[in-house]
Amino acid sequence: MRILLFGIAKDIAGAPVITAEGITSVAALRSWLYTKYPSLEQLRSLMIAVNKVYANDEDVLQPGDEVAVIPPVSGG
Amino acid sequence: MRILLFGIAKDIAGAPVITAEGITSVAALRSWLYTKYPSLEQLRSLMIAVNKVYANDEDVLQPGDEVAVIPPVSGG
Amino acid sequence: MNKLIKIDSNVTVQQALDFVEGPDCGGVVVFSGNVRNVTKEKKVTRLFFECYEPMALLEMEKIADYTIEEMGVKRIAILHIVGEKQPGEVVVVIAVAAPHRAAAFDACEYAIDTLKETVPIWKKEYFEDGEVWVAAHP
Amino acid sequence: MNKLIKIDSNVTVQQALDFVEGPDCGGVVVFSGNVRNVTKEKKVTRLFFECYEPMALLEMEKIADYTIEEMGVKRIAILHIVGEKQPGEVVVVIAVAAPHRAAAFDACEYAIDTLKETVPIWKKEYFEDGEVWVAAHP
Repeated sequence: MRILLFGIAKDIAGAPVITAEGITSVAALRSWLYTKYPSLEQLRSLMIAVNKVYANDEDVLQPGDEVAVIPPVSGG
Repeated sequence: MRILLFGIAKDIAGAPVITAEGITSVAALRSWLYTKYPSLEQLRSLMIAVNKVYANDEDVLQPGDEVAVIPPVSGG
Repeated sequence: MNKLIKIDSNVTVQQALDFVEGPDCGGVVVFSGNVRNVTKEKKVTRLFFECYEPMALLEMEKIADYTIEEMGVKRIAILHIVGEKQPGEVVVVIAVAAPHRAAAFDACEYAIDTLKETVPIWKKEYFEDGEVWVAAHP
Repeated sequence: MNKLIKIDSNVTVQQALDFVEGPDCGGVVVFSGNVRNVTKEKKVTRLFFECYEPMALLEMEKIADYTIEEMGVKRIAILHIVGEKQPGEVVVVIAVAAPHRAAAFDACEYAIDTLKETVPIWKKEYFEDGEVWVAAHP
């Protein structure tokens, strides 16, 4: 599964795209991210988007999903 | 005393400036106007400005004052 | 100068924006009022705006001063036209810059609401079958 | 079309205005957000905006749809830049046309408030001695 990263999350991971295998829920992805990149837990918030829509922790991930890590937004 | 008229008040009086003598208060001016131009009483409101400031009925008029008849405004 | 007050035959959003914008304010709110082409289901063919200019300018200044002194506004432009206009043309522009955008929204709405109540400007609408001074009668 | 949603390297108030104005709406409210030159008393030298463009466009559409379906808006334009900017340059423009101006004010403020909460765009501020992703940390 490809995971897109933006803003400070991209800086923390050191790459705009990372790959993870065997992750089947948003909650599992969140745990995996926090283990691999502990600095992500210090952010004000961290949202996960699935197929360009904000997802909840209980949402299931399918292999073909477009998954993105959304640190606190600051547009406008 | 010269009295400036605007908008529909000007149309009712048939002139942009009229003259009145011996009027010493805003209340007296208002009565004089309503007697001379009864249609003014049918307006939604009628304000009097003295020296470019909205006046109250009890305000006194001096000979040199710039007096204006202000029908309902509709700018913007 | 922190306020631009103007009555002219033409006004534009750009001149109001150019006056108020600056790197010290994060947000600018603009109200642009245009002539509508229909009033109470009747087609408006043209409009005429008359004003008591020296008093109108003073009343516009009062509105601007209040937003600066009491509402957190840094700069404000209040521009209004006089003379003949077609439907769709710009009649009034109010632009407000403030460090905080909520203040800019509040002040811009206050300014247009108050202008419509207090500034001595009168609008005459022309229809295919007549004309009327707007809001003159109950 | 009743909405214009755009992410580009430059946006202007005029293009937003041109889209929403029309003789069917008496009032247009515009919010223009500019880069401030100072953050927490530190001088900002330049800025960089990054976005997750396909999702940002969808979130901007949602905001526009809500104002049209629920807030009495006739037409709305939401424009946001990406890339590098200098202090004072325009970052975001929201223009709203509605038959009633109170609705236009409410909807424009709702749109900018919601954009700042939900649209995936990130701003990095550069200072003389470093850089920071805005609002990333508590």
